[in-house]
Amino acid sequence: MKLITAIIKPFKLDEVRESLSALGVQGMTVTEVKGYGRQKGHTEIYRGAEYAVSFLPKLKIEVAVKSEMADAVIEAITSKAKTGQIGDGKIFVTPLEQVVRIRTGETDGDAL
Amino acid sequence: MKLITAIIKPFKLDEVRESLSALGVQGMTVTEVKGYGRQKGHTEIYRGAEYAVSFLPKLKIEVAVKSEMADAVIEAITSKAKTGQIGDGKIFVTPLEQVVRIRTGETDGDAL
Amino acid sequence: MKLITAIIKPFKLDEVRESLSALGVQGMTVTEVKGYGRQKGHTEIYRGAEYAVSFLPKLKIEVAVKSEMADAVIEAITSKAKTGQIGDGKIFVTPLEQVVRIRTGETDGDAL
Amino acid sequence: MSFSKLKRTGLGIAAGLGALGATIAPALADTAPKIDTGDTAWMLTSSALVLLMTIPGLALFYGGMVRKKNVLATLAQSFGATCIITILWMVIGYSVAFTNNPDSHLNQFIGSFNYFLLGPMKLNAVSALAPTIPESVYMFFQMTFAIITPALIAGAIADRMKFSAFMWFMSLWLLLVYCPIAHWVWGGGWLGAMGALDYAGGSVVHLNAGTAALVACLVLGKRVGYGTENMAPHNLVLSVIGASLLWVGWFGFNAGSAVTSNVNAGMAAAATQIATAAASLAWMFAEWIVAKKPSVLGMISGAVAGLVAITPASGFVNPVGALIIGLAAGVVCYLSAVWMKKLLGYDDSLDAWGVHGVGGALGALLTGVFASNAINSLGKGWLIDGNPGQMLIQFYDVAAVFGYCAIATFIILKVIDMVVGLRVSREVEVEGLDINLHGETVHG
Amino acid sequence: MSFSKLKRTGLGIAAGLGALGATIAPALADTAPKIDTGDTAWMLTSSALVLLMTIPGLALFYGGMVRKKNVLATLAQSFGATCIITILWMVIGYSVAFTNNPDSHLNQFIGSFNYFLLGPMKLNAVSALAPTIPESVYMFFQMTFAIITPALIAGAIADRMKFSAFMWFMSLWLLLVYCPIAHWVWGGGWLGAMGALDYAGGSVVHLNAGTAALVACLVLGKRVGYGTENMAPHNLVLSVIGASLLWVGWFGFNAGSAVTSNVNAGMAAAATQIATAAASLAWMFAEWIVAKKPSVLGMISGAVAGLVAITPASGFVNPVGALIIGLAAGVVCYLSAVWMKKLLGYDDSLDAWGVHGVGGALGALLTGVFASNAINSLGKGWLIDGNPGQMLIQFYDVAAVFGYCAIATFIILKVIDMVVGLRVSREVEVEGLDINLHGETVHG
Amino acid sequence: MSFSKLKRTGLGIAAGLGALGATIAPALADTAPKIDTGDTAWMLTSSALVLLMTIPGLALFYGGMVRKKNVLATLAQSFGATCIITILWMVIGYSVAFTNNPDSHLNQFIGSFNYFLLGPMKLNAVSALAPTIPESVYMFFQMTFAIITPALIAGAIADRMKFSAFMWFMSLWLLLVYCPIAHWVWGGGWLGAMGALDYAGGSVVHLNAGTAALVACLVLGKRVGYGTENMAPHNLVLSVIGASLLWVGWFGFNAGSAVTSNVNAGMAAAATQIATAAASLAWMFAEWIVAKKPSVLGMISGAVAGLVAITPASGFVNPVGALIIGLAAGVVCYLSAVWMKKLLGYDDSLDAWGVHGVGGALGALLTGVFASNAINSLGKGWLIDGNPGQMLIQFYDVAAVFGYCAIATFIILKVIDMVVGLRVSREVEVEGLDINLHGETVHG
Ligand SMILES: Nc1ncnc2c1ncn2[C@@H]1O[C@H](COP(=O)(O)OP(=O)(O)O)[C@@H](O)[C@H]1O
Ligand SMILES: Nc1ncnc2c1ncn2[C@@H]1O[C@H](COP(=O)(O)OP(=O)(O)O)[C@@H](O)[C@H]1O
Ligand SMILES: Nc1ncnc2c1ncn2[C@@H]1O[C@H](COP(=O)(O)OP(=O)(O)O)[C@@H](O)[C@H]1O
Repeated sequence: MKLITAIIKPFKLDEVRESLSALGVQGMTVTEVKGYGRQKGHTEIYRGAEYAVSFLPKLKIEVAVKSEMADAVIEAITSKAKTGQIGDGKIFVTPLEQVVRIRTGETDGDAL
Repeated sequence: MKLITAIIKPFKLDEVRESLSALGVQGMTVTEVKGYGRQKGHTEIYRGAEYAVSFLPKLKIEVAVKSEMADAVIEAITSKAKTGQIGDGKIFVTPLEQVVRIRTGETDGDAL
Repeated sequence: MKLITAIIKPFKLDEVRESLSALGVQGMTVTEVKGYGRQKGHTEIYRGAEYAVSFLPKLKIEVAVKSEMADAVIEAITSKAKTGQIGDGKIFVTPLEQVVRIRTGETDGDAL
Repeated sequence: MSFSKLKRTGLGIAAGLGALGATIAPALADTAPKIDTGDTAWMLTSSALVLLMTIPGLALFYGGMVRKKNVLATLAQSFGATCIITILWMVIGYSVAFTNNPDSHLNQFIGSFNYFLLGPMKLNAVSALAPTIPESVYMFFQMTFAIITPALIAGAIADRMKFSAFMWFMSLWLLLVYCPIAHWVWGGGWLGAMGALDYAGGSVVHLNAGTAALVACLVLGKRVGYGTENMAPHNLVLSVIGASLLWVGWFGFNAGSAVTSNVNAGMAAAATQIATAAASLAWMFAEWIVAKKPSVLGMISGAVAGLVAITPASGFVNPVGALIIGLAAGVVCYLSAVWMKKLLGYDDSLDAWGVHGVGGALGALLTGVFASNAINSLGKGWLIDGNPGQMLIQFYDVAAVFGYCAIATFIILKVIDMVVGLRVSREVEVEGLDINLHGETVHG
Repeated sequence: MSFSKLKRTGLGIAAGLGALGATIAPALADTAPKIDTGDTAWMLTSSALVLLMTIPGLALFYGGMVRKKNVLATLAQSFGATCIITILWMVIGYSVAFTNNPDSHLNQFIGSFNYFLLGPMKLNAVSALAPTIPESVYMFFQMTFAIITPALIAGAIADRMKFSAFMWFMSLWLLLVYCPIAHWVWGGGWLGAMGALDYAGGSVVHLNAGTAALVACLVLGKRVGYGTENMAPHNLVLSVIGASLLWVGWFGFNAGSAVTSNVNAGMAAAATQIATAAASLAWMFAEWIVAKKPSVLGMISGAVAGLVAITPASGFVNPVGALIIGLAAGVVCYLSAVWMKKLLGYDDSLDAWGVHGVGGALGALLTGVFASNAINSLGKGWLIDGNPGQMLIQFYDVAAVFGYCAIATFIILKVIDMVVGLRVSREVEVEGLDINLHGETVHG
Repeated sequence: MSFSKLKRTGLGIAAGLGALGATIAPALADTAPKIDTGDTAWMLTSSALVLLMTIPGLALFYGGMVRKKNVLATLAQSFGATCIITILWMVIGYSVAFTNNPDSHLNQFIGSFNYFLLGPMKLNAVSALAPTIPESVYMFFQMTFAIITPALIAGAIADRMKFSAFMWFMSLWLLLVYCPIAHWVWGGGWLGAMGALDYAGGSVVHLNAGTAALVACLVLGKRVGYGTENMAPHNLVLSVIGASLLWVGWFGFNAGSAVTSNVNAGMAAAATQIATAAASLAWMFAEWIVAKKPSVLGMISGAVAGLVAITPASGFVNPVGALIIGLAAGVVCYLSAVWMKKLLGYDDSLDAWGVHGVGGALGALLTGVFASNAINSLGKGWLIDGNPGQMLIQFYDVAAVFGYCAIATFIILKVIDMVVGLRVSREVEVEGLDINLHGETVHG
């Protein structure tokens, strides 16, 4: 199984979620994060001084999926989260050795 | 070593933490996340319109442990975090190649 | 590639970020987390009762890098985030199978 | 001078000087004024209370309803409006609205320019509209009305208007819409002379601001994501504070409109309290029945609806009249904000039209129904005093204010749009006004 | 008429009319009333200030102390109570509490029903209890007392009561507990006649609400997780705002209870300020010594304790008396909220009993100790005027209010529990009242 | 008695009793006082308004500007100062500041000790400084000034002072700096006698507090991370609420300083409103031009700067004078807070010196320029009345207050530093004051 982690622009969440549901992905976990990258941030003004706010609000989406679904999921996220402007974000794929559903104790495939 | 990531219901945190300490786990990292899954969310009312709030507050617990401890930890979390109702959450196990304790530079087992 | 995850003390963020930029790391993702470990927390007072606040505010930094850069990055984080006092945090290294830049669809090395 | 005001100040003088066992004559004959310290104390307090309604009252009521990324920009609108209007009122606004135009024909429509920079307002000056208090206090009291009226409009254009355009809009609208209309009804103009009853501003303030709000949200268009994104209030705690301060401050608004500290002020205060509570409960129960839950937003919106609807009636109706007006306001404004808005599909973001426009018109008409001679010797209503004619006058009043305001507001907005542009860019709107317009954000 | 009130209004008239160099006769003989504009200005202001105490004052004081998931529901309690009580007061509450029952025997216990819907409250009506202001103002002033008293009870049942049950509770408790007791002490009933001294509501308001709070938290039981979970206030910034507005508004409460704008009001204001500051410092230092840190929650709780304890005494004691009462209130209420509550183990969630009940009783008794003839010609206390008898009367007062309130509140709650149910389900309580009862949450 | 006050109360009496058609004689001859209910109503209201300025006004204004980890500690400073100063004022402060020293030479510098514990303040007592209201009200009104003045200093030492040291500082500074200076100017001392014009406290309150703030931030040193870390305000919503309440409350401050409810109060209110709005706009546009964006922090800081600068002038200038003073204050304080502070490099964290010190001095001097005989018969300024001599007196006034305050504050701080220590440890400062000093935090 794979754990797919995507960093996206916040206002893209709903679109991404819908496209994943369409693929049959039944769950995901979202975290508010701050991103630093090529996209440059704002300057905040305070008593005339300007402070560069280099970290921008992003959302991190984590989805655990069967290995065979990984490519489809990556494809879906990429297409939906893309605006074409700097800062669209990244997708990271890491190996997932085991999954357990707490409620039932089911594991791996059944737990997703 | 393994990195064990559990998504649980917020009010279960204390129970889980205690059971892990009992196992000799000396640390963990907790993140507030929003979860989407089978458990359906609330409807928020605003000017008569109802908005489905499909993301529910959850807590993500990350624990790095020696491989041999993984099963005990998974077992402990499962038993403590379970309510038997939809939304109890998931446990993900990923391989952990290296650990460093920043304070001392100790690595791997010693760093936990 | 590796995904390097560091738990650090919040006020160390800027130093760490600068040192990573110096290494040529062009991006990172930061999450506010609560940490439990050897460092003991505060006691909060409420109507005379004292409540131990065992979770302390920390920052989680996630950096995806080419494998060959991992050690340099770990070294940089360790040196910058260290205060020498309990609670400095940990660094976790996990394997990263694939990276995609959403904006361009570039993958792996090019996506970082 | 205004018919309705005449009566009010008439009574005011009677009570005010009555308390001093003096005669009314000297005050009218413009000799050294007979300032009543009690009336002055109440009017100073009322002025502070009405200012409190705008900052922080209205600022918080609106600020809590927008999304977090726009809260500071929303506060900046109320605060900025307060400042720019204060200056314009001192420069020429008061003069245009509340002084008599030498040309008695023109005076039907607009006051004089003699009070430019308040020149004639000397230490002992007294206005014939408020003979028992210093004119400085009356000018200040009316200023606070001139501040909140345009500021109310902001509710309709929340989350998407340029700050520069907003400041231009406030300025032009004050001078070209509010000042003339205030003169028509209160300052000696034709609507007051015709006998329109508007105790504290049902048409002058609320219908007027509400109409401008409707036009403004139509001209600006909907917010990006309207109808699809969840735009629920980001922090109703702020809105509850705001609504509460609006409620408390409104006693300066309504009871203060007696311009004296007497029985009329007392009755207006009682009517205000009763109608507000009734409207809040009416909206709450309506929503409880329809949507199954009584929302806090509904409770506070209902309270504001009641405050709006009782405003024109407050000095003319008895407690039972106030109760009925409140109940009607709660239900009608609920329907306008929840049902009519959805039906017609405009994005009156925080329901400035739905509550102030609709509630103000409703109140103006119901004043004609419930005005009672026994409460105010010159307000003869339909139901109690059998004077259906008053209804007609109230209709004229509503129609005139709506018509003039709608047209003038449309023109003003179009001109501003051409010159500076009304709306922020899509990026700015999506990312938030706070950081983009003011370079600030709320940190946690 | 109430013994204590008689004195107060007696003085009030003297000062009020004195300022007009007139005689007192005409006002008492119910001819055309002599309204004093200064007294009316102060009483209108006082009414607004006391309303400010409940919304947003009390709402924020309580709202900041609960957990974040319940903050809107807590605000809704104060706001909803304000609305429902306003209407019930106008319908019949004022009549029952502050008008004279034709049957002079019954009048010891309950007022008349003649003022149903405030029918007899005409424009120029004046109450014998407040002869220098319009009755409309007096009715409104007393309404604001009737609003905050039941609303205070919410502190004991925070986080776990159904909103529907709460609204029923407020309504029944107002009519069956507050109105009669207000009549006993202030409206012409037996406790006032007996000579009980309660200037602004130590027993009528605070002991009364506190007693009901104690009964209510016992009937409802503890919050889920009480004693194990950390239930520390989620946002003390809100509570500090609330406490500050309670403090500021309280001058309307205490100084307003002079029902005139004279020397009595001035002394009451001074006493209030001194006792409040003293109690806040006393609580702060007590906690600093015991718990090693002066908590902000302690400082504001101490201030409220001082406000409560000085309430019955404010018009009867001199500054030094106020200072001592304040110091005592800070220490005693600290012990009751921190130590006694833990000892007895009830979950008086926000210490409505611990502060208002205990502080109100303490204040009522200390009024008997420190009341000074030189401050109020009809308050003869033990210490200064050597009148130990007053202590006994104060004891009766406290016992009567506690006893009647406890029994009546218990019955009311049991009835509501049977009919609609008092408490939310465990799931709702764990997940939070905001989203479940009102369909809303605070977003960031 | 103070020259400036003499005039003010002189006028006050004229107007106050004038309204009663009585003569001034009896009031001055200390017979049974002629309390005016209107004046008393306004002064009770003014006292409540000025208290509102500190809690929650100033508390929120400052609390929103600090970092989140210090917000409760910042609120605790305003609240704690309110409590300790109230008690000290009652014990001896009022006596030292506002009573006459039997030794007429000493009286130039300090009042008597006769009012220890307010002993002589009987029910009917009246101060010669305020002959138409009870002394209890005048004592309370002046108490609210004594509270906010030291509390203002907290802005300069935010985020790094021990709470114990802060409470000591407030106490000693009140007694050793504020009370004497208040006596010099208002209580019968030499500056007032010399003819210094300070209507409501430009030098006594703002320059005084601002000077102490400058000294305090120099003695304490900079915050850890100053200049490198982003220390932008954590929640400007709180600061906007605070600034708004300061603005509203300031009418009690300035108009209340008429000590009567008459034409002077009215003019002072109008001047205050105009200057405040002008200053806010001036700061806003200055920043808009220089920094390209109008920050909300700038708008509210400008408003406070205007309030500060008009304070000494409010009862002496006409509306146009107020307008000019406001515009000047906005620009000058913008430069002092943004440019001068950076230039000189001290860490006046929330610009207590930059706004109150600089604005207070500016206002005191401009009072000499714009004071108009036509507004206040005893304020003869340079520009309108051709009296350049007044400028000199104003310079003395500013220099004397700055000099004495700077030296005395320095000594007080050094002594406290030796005895209890002024500053928290580096760890505590980095981690936050809330949890470390008060054992509390804001939870989300
Ligand atoms: N090496 C990295 N490791 C972890 N997160 C990264 C990395 N590079 C970028 N990110 C995340 O992706 C977001 C977008 O990256 P950025 O370089 O700004 O734009 P783009 O992805 O279009 O090149 C960043 O805000 C950050 O959260
Ligand atoms: N495929 C997934 N990937 C990541 N997180 C998931 C996934 N499925 C569920 N989750 C997380 O687990 C939580 C609970 O899952 P849910 O389906 O609601 O109930 P249950 O675990 O009882 O089946 C979700 O809220 C979400 O945070
Ligand atoms: N086994 C673990 N798994 C995950 N996170 C951990 C673990 N141990 C420690 N941490 C994180 O590292 C932080 C610091 O650890 P701690 O034991 O307090 O100090 P130190 O790292 O100096 O030994 C903790 O607050 C927690 O966030």
